[in-house]
Amino acid sequence: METSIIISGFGGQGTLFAGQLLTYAALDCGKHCTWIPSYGPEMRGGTAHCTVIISEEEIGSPIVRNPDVVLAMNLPSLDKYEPLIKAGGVMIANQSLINREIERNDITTLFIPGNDIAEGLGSSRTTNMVMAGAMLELTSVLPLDAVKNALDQHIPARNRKYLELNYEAMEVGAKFARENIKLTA
Amino acid sequence: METSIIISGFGGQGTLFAGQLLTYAALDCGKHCTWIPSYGPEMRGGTAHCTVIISEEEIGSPIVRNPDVVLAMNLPSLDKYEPLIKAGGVMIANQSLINREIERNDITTLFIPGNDIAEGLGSSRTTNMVMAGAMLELTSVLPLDAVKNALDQHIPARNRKYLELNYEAMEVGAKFARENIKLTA
Amino acid sequence: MATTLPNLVYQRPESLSTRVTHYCPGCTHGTAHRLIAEVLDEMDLREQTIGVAPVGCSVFAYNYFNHDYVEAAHGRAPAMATGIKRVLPNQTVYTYQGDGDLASIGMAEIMHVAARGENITVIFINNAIYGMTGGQMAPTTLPGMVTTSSPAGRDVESMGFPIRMAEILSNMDGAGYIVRRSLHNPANIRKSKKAIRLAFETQQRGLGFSMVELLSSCPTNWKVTPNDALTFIEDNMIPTFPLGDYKVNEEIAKLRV
Amino acid sequence: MATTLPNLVYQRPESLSTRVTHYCPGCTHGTAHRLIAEVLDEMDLREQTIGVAPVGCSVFAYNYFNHDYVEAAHGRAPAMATGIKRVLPNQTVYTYQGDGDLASIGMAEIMHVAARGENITVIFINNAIYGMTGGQMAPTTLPGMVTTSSPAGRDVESMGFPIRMAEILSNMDGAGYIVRRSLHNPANIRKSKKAIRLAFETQQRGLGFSMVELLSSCPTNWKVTPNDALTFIEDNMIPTFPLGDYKVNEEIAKLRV
Amino acid sequence: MALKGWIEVNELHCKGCELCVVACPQDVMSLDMERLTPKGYHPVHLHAEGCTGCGICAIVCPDAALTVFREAKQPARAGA
Amino acid sequence: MALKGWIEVNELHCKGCELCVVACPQDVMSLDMERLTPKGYHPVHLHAEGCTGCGICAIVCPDAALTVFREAKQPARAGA
Amino acid sequence: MAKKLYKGNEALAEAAVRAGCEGFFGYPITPSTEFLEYMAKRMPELGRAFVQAESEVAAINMVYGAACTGKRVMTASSSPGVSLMMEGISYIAGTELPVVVVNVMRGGPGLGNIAPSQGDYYQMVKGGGHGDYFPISLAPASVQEAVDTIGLAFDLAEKYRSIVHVLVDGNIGQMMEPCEMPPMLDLNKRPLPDWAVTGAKDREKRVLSSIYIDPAEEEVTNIRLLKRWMEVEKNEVRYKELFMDDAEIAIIAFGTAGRVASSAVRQAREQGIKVGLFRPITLAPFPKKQIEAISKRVRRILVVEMNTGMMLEDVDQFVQGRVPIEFYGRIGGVTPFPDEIYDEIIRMWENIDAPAPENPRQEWVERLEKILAGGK
Amino acid sequence: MAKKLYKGNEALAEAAVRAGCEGFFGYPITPSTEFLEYMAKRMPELGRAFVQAESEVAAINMVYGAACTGKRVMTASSSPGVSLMMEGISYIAGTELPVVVVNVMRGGPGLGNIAPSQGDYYQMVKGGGHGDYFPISLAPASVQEAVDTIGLAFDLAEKYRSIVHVLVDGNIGQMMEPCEMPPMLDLNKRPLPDWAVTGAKDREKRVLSSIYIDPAEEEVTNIRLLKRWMEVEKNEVRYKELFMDDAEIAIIAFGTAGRVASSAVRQAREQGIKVGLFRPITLAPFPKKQIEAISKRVRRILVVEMNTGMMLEDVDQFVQGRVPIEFYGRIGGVTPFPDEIYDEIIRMWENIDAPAPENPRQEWVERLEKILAGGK
Ligand SMILES: Cc1ncc(C[n+]2csc(CCOP(=O)(O)OP(=O)(O)O)c2C)c(N)n1
Ligand SMILES: Cc1ncc(C[n+]2csc(CCOP(=O)(O)OP(=O)(O)O)c2C)c(N)n1
Ligand code: SF4
Ligand code: SF4
Ligand code: SF4
Ligand code: SF4
Ligand code: SF4
Ligand code: SF4
Ligand SMILES: [Mg+2]
Ligand SMILES: [Mg+2]
Repeated sequence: METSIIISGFGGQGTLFAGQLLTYAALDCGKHCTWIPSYGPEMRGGTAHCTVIISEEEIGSPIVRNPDVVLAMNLPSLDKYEPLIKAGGVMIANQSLINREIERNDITTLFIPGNDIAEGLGSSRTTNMVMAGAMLELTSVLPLDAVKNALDQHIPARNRKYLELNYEAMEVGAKFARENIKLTA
Repeated sequence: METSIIISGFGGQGTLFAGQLLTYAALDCGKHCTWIPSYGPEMRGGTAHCTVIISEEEIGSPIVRNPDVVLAMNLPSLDKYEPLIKAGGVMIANQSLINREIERNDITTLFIPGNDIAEGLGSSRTTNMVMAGAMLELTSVLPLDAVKNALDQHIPARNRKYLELNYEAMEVGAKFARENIKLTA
Repeated sequence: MATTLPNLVYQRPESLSTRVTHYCPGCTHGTAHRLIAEVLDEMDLREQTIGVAPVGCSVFAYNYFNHDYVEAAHGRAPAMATGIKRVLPNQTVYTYQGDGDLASIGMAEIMHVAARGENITVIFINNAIYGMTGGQMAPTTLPGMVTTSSPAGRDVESMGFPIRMAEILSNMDGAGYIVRRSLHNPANIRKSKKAIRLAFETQQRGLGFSMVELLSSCPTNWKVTPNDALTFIEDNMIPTFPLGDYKVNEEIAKLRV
Repeated sequence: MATTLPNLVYQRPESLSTRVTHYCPGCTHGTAHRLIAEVLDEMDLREQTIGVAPVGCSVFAYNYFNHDYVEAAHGRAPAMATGIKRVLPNQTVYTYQGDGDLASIGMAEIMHVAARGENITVIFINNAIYGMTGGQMAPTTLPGMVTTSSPAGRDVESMGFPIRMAEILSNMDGAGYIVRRSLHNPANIRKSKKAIRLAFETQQRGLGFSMVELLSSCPTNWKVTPNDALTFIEDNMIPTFPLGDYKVNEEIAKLRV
Repeated sequence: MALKGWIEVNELHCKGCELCVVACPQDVMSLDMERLTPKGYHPVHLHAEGCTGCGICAIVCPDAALTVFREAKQPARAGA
Repeated sequence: MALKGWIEVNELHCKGCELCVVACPQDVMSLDMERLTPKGYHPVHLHAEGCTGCGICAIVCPDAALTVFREAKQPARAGA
Repeated sequence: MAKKLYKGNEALAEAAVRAGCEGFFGYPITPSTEFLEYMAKRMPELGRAFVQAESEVAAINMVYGAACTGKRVMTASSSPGVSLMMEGISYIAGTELPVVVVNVMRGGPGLGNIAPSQGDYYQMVKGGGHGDYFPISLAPASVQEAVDTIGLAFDLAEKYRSIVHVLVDGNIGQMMEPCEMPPMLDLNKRPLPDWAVTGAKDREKRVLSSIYIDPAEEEVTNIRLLKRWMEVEKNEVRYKELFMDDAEIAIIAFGTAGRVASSAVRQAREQGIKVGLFRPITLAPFPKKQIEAISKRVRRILVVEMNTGMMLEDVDQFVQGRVPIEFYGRIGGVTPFPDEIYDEIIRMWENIDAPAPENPRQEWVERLEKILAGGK
Repeated sequence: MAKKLYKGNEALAEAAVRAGCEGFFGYPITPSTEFLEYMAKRMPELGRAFVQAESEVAAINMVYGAACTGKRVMTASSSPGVSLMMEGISYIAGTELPVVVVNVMRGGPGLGNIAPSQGDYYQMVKGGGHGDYFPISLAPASVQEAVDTIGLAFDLAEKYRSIVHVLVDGNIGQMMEPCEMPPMLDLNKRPLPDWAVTGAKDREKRVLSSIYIDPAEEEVTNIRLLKRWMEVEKNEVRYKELFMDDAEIAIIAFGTAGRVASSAVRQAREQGIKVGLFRPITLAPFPKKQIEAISKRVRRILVVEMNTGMMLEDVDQFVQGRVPIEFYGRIGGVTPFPDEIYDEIIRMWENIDAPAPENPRQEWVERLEKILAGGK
């Protein structure tokens, strides 16, 4: 079983780190995994996305055209990946920055007000964790604890003080997913 | 009919210019011709030689291992080319700087005291012309006048005053060849 | 030029294209662009000017100006400009280069274009960093300054000392106008513009090589806000890179613009 | 060192090999070689010294010295020397370079080795010409001087001005010892030797980059006799390339040798 | 009497870097937190009376995002 | 009383460039037109008395072809 | 030792450190910069030499000098930077010095872009420098393989006194993958080669140079290099195979292209399609014999590259027309998706006996332009 | 017009002047220096641009800039100097500019020597710079042919907006031969290309660059270059044949090697040996079809080069094992004498049906070492 996840958003939304976190966790769980970023010449702005693949067997291509799971942190990301995501795939969309509905009905979609929840928790910088938590709830790709544990090991020193906050963000995200998934699924 | 001529001596003995002169003359006579020098990293001293090929047909290789004619202006040149010259070939050796006999008897050899004759004429710098004159006498590769004419056209301006002297050097060289060739042939 | 309304104090120069730059917010690359465009407008040179873009954050400079442009290999803009100027001697040719481009990989080319007294103008953006590649040490990086390739701070013993190009190039007999200015506040921006004007005047008069070194900010790689970056220039860069005129042809010195 | 007879005034230094050089008669490349060898003998450095030969007439320098040597690409000797010095910091490393090698194609490498304050020594032979390739114009060729690539004489307007490397390199904070000397007569040869000594002393003390620029003759390409070539240095080169100390670390200035 | 001036902000170019905000001698500029530019920045605006049309903001703007006007008794024209 | 000195010429290295000839303060050096070195040059020699062993010739010799000696009261050693 | 997650560039750098690299000289360039940045931190920790050179020209010549001392030294760069090293690389080859050069390839020619590419195949594999020399060229396809390749590169460089090129593309440089690092090489256990220039203490002087001004001597040198190369060809060919035993279609691809192809091959195998993958790891020495053998076994060959078909020419040379060869490539910094290659496999499988394309490159361009028009 | 005697380098230079070269930028290097020296005198006479650059890196970038103006410009150098131009050449190719680069090849690798060689075949013909580009490579074999080639080079460069390499070796650069010069091109009759950057007077601004930061755009550019190249392959193949009609042994050789071979072929023909010479003039585009045809006609092929067998690989690719291929080369600056090639012809004639050598290069080295031992 191989799961491909694309996390996409504005630069600065922590998409790349969120992806790395999943990859660290996958490694801890003894799985094969790859993380590959988009990289560009511009230092600021633009969109940043990464592809994470988690698998039981050796991984061939580190990139996929049609991902199983997409975390769309902003509108351009949703626009780009809605048509590409696999049938039966899971789309987690950041409602706070997305003001439209979704057309596809052959995928599981969760609209989650990532920024609002994060700001509610005290810092919009945990939006990525909120959405990651939701994703982990809706897909059984990795246990939440594994990701928490990875965060504990890899959170940059300067942010360690936010560790608990990030844990909470993941849980709230997961909780939101549990409670709201019915609505759109 | 293709004639290959190698002119070899110390740098400064005018070997390259003598070769060019024959090539200019050959061109004036409507023949195919090539001139190719040895070129090295050192600015002074060492030996300098060039290969001239004069032919009725298009010329293939501009270099030959076994020349028809050799002008050996010094001992190292004789040592190098005596074994290589074609059987039946013509060797013009500058006796003034060569203190040995020649072993091969399957070639026509002329020992000519180039420097002594030249100095007798007033300038050792015409040694190359003396030997060229002798060579033209012993081989019918080019008429002497054609070479004179070429010299007239291509002598560097600063040396023009020596034009007549160079003519004379060629003639004396030719005369010497006429009178002495019997001795060794 | 666009007709100016009677009550217009300032408007975007014509020699700038309408394209939005990719520069980070507050990056003074943009300021330098603006000043060049204003000078080209004022001297009415837009239609005869050919710019040479470097490899660096300003690699896309050709998109932001409204005149002919070519894009050079990293550090070779002065050679490329020489080639253009030699076959089109009546056109106005300038290069726009960063400190890595000009003072590191392009050192030989800038030195020789100055020695030849090539009639071109160089706008040299000194931001003490390799911006485009993500903040590595530049030849102009200050002692002790932390960069991604001097993680413990620039140790002058093992990594060398900052290079002062304006001072060095002023040794060249071929140089007609060599100055250093800064973009950190309005007064200095005004002075910078005047210097750019005089550099182009030097070229138009065939007085030899001209260069304006501009101290410029890189908020992103310095990891400070745009305004703090300007303070950094004033407090930290100017002491190492003193502003001033290093070589000015007397004809230009006399000039009033 | 070889034992010296009581009445011996001068003998060939041990650090020179017995190989006859390919240099033209009277070419002062040979004099420079001799002085380096004498200094290495006197400082007893032969067994720990690695030389870097350039591309130029001195391309075969490695044949003429009696110590380890490597041969660089044209102009890159300072980079090669940097590589050696960085992995063998306790060894003595010097480059020997001509003006085309150092001031033309190798400009970036010499500037940066100085900026880095690399602890190496550079012996710079300025003969105002490209000797090895048959007398083309060098960056140091004098104005008006006829060469095979400036057949009508060096026109500074189109071919540029002579470059004064000692002056330029003295701008570098990484430089410990930068001087210009000449090889045109006994007194100046003595001074040149002392300078070479001080350059190596600078390296041995870890005081940074050291360079001795030596005005040298090229009778062959200048098309004069060896002795006239020395006169040419005195009358024509020294006015353009003034002899003197351009940067001397104070510790070295105090030194008595 | 104080000159009266005003600015136009080109929201395509303004990146909300606040260089002008700090440079403005009259302290009448600030980012408009209500608005987002197409590139996702908060643009500057005049939040108070008192702009003299001195043009300083335009001189420091890296993105030439500002046009400056002034009620001109006599036609004036400045610029960096 | 004038010092007495003499030189040895290494004919392998001497190229007959005459730098020493001109430099010699005693004017006692010249090329030996009778001899040719293996490389084909006329080497220098002392053509007259009066060498002081000052070593100047050795200092100017590009090919380190000269060894210089001096009748030493007290052992001396010079060199460039 | 447990696996750790590394970014490709950093994994390569750490692997070099562990392989005993005592000197790194480089210049920043995307997408290889993290290699230099990692070394900037790591080498000084270990008291080893790191210099950010003023240019790639200087960098390769610093490497040249440092290599003369017999130490293990290297540089890493990307396409335009590597072009600037061509003279230095030729000198290193001519001086018979062991040196490792890593090229994290990007889209070209010219400034191009910073996206992954395999367009430097000729430059790296044939040797873009002047004169007759024979670079060993290694092309790993994963971070772990890259790590293993670096150690091998230093060993081969020393064994054959040769320049060794390691070719990866931006994908491998930028991606993170778990990998296991080799142990640290004990530098004290490393004997210094007998040609090393270190100062002539208690021995004859040594000289290292690439000049042989007498053509006869240069000829002897060239022959020595060539014979050494023929040894390399004999001993050092390396490659990986996937489902090749019963394959009727063989895909031949290296590096990332090979890795992407492996996904397509697995997918096709699930459909029962007899397709296999042959992935050269040594591009030089090229697996001639193996490809010759394959061409006698399979019915069709598809070469996949991230360039306009460079290795294609080499494959064509050794297939000698035995079976039809087709080509598929994405270029200019584009990495193909597995489905593109899968589509190619299906197409070929359905036309397994179609005649050989007159010009595989031509037919590919036509297909590719359709795909691009179709927006896929 | 009457023939005049020219030194190769000077003939090439004068031919360039007459072909309308308006800018020459170079750096001295043996054995091409006379080219620069001639231009130093000639270009100013005509009020055209000449610059002795500070290096070959600067020279090629001056050419790059000057070429942007739409004028005919060029440089000339020799092996190590050309290596330093690789980045610039890749940029020129990526910017689709017409530029002519002359390489007067010398012995390598590294500093090597200044004697004639053909060891830069890969660098010139495959392209030693980074990225996918397709240099047109021309290899004349006489001074007259070199003169004619220069005009052709400028025409092809403009027709295909391509870099054009002219490969000669030191022999052709240094020798004197009679040749006839073309007339002076009238510069006023030359229309300026519509992409030329000259100042945006009364028109939209123009930009010339090799950046395509979006891989999709770079891919389109690469495809454009490739399709243009396929046109070149279709239209521009050039070669010379000697006694090929009834040849049973074909010698394939370019430049000086081909010229020397022609002497051997004539000599062998006098002995009634059915041998012919095929001499490619365009090394790129390579005469694939012609060589394929030859391989169907002859019984044996001998490739002769002044390198270790670079074109040999290309010949092998298109012969596809139809007939045995053998190789003979002299390397490191050595030019073969006709008799060496004659001996090879005799050997092959006497073993005309011998099996194909397992590895032609290997067997050649063994023969060559015997010859060298024998001192011949
Ligand atoms: C030959 C080559 N080497 C390296 C690079 C990578 N590179 C691109 S920009 C740059 C440095 C830019 O720094 P600077 O010139 O200071 O410009 P800035 O971005 O700071 O304005 C480098 C090293 C390249 N493109 N080409
Ligand atoms: C890359 C490269 N370019 C050019 C040359 C040719 N070349 C050899 S020496 C030399 C110049 C030598 O002049 P200089 O450095 O002044 O040394 P000199 O011979 O005068 O002592 C040149 C251009 C080369 N060998 N390599
Ligand atoms: S990285 Fe620095 S230099 Fe580049 S655009 Fe951003 S701020 Fe400006
Ligand atoms: S050419 Fe000039 S520099 Fe070279 S050896 Fe001769 S005299 Fe000396
Ligand atoms: S300076 Fe310009 S870009 Fe910055 S905030 Fe003011 S108007 Fe906007
Ligand atoms: S014009 Fe002057 S006063 Fe008005 S906003 Fe700008 S800076 Fe402030
Ligand atoms: S200086 Fe030296 S080489 Fe010259 S003549 Fe005197 S001894 Fe001979
Ligand atoms: S030692 Fe002095 S006196 Fe004697 S020969 Fe030499 S220079 Fe003349
Ligand atoms: Mg910078
Ligand atoms: Mg010189």
